[in-house]
Amino acid sequence: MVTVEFLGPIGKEPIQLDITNLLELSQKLKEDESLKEWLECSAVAINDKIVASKDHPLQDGDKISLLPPVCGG
Amino acid sequence: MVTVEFLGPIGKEPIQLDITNLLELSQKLKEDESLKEWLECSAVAINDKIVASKDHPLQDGDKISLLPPVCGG
Amino acid sequence: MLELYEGALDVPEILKRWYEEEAKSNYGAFIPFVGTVRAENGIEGLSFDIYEPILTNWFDAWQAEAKKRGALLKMAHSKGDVLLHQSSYIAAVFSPKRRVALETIEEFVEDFKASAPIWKYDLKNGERIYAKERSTAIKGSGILS
Amino acid sequence: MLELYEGALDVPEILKRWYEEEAKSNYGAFIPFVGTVRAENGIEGLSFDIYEPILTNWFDAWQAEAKKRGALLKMAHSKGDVLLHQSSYIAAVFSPKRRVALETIEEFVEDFKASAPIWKYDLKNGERIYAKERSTAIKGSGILS
Repeated sequence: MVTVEFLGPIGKEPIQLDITNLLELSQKLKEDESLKEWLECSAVAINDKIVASKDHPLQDGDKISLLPPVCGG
Repeated sequence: MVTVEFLGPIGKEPIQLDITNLLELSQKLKEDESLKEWLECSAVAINDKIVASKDHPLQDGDKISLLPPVCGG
Repeated sequence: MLELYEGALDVPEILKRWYEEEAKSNYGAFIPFVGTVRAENGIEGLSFDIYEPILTNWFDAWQAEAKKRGALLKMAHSKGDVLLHQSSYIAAVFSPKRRVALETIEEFVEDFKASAPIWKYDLKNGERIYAKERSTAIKGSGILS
Repeated sequence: MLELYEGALDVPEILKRWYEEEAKSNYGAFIPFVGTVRAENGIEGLSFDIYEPILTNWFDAWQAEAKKRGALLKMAHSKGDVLLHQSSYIAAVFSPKRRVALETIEEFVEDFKASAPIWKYDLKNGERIYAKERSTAIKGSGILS
């Protein structure tokens, strides 16, 4: 099981999923129509490290975060 | 008559000269051997405006300033 | 050296403290960048969400880069609401050298705008509205789409 | 907006005052550059001569340029002796926009180093020694040679 967090303005509670890579995560999240616009513009972090590609294995207990466009300052 | 000031580290008292342009000033100041190194590296201001060329007339009462290399901050 | 505050920053206090902390560190240049909420578009203020674990990682990586340059970074940012003409952000560099300080503050502030996991909302008519059109997608965004 | 002081600057006081002076001016970015005397080459401190009429003209021309960009400049500098780890120089820009502020502080500080009529001396063994090798000839120098 992995935990998926939706940060900032996405405004969705964390979910737990039984998946083993980001490709599966992508497929799962695409089922939620309200996430469509966010998937296109959000970065993905695994255990608080941003990853650059979908070809990434997941391990039991991993925390995945979706980061929508930022504007600090 | 014009007044010539020597700023910062040149360390020379102001002088008064009866000249009508900067070419004459150059000739006069070159007579002072101690000024040689300063003439090469100093900028010239007439009435507190820096001038870019020696072809500059002078009027009675003008104040000329020699500005050696700077280092503020 | 990364300080997060609920609400607006006390800019004079922070600048004084940072300056005095490094008074004997032999840095020749100190450049803070202070960001203040402007009155525009009829907003009452701004509000910020911060994801601290990634912000800390981002800041620590920048601190390591600054150290290679002989420099030191400090940063303060607000969480929650910050009203008009209050300040929400200070980034500062200390460096022995003027050029390094000028280049580092510029790169640091620009990368902050592009990468730091902070989300900004306009406070308008009592609502908190995500400033989407002013926000920047982090490098590598969209891999799940 | 150009302040000259005998001896070292009270940096926290100046930064606080400038920040508060512009607190309601609706500038989004404030960037001060603070210059501090470093311990190096065995000096006891630095000392400065300033020719105020030309410094004022130079500053006023820069203020007019900043105004065209929607920005505002402030500057403070020491006259006379400033000891190790004391500060002698603050240049600051206020601007509605981050990019303008970053570009203006860099250009302003670099032109200051190249053009402002200020002469620096090392204080060493009780003597005041012109820092010739660290100084820059003003553009147009040498026309009398």
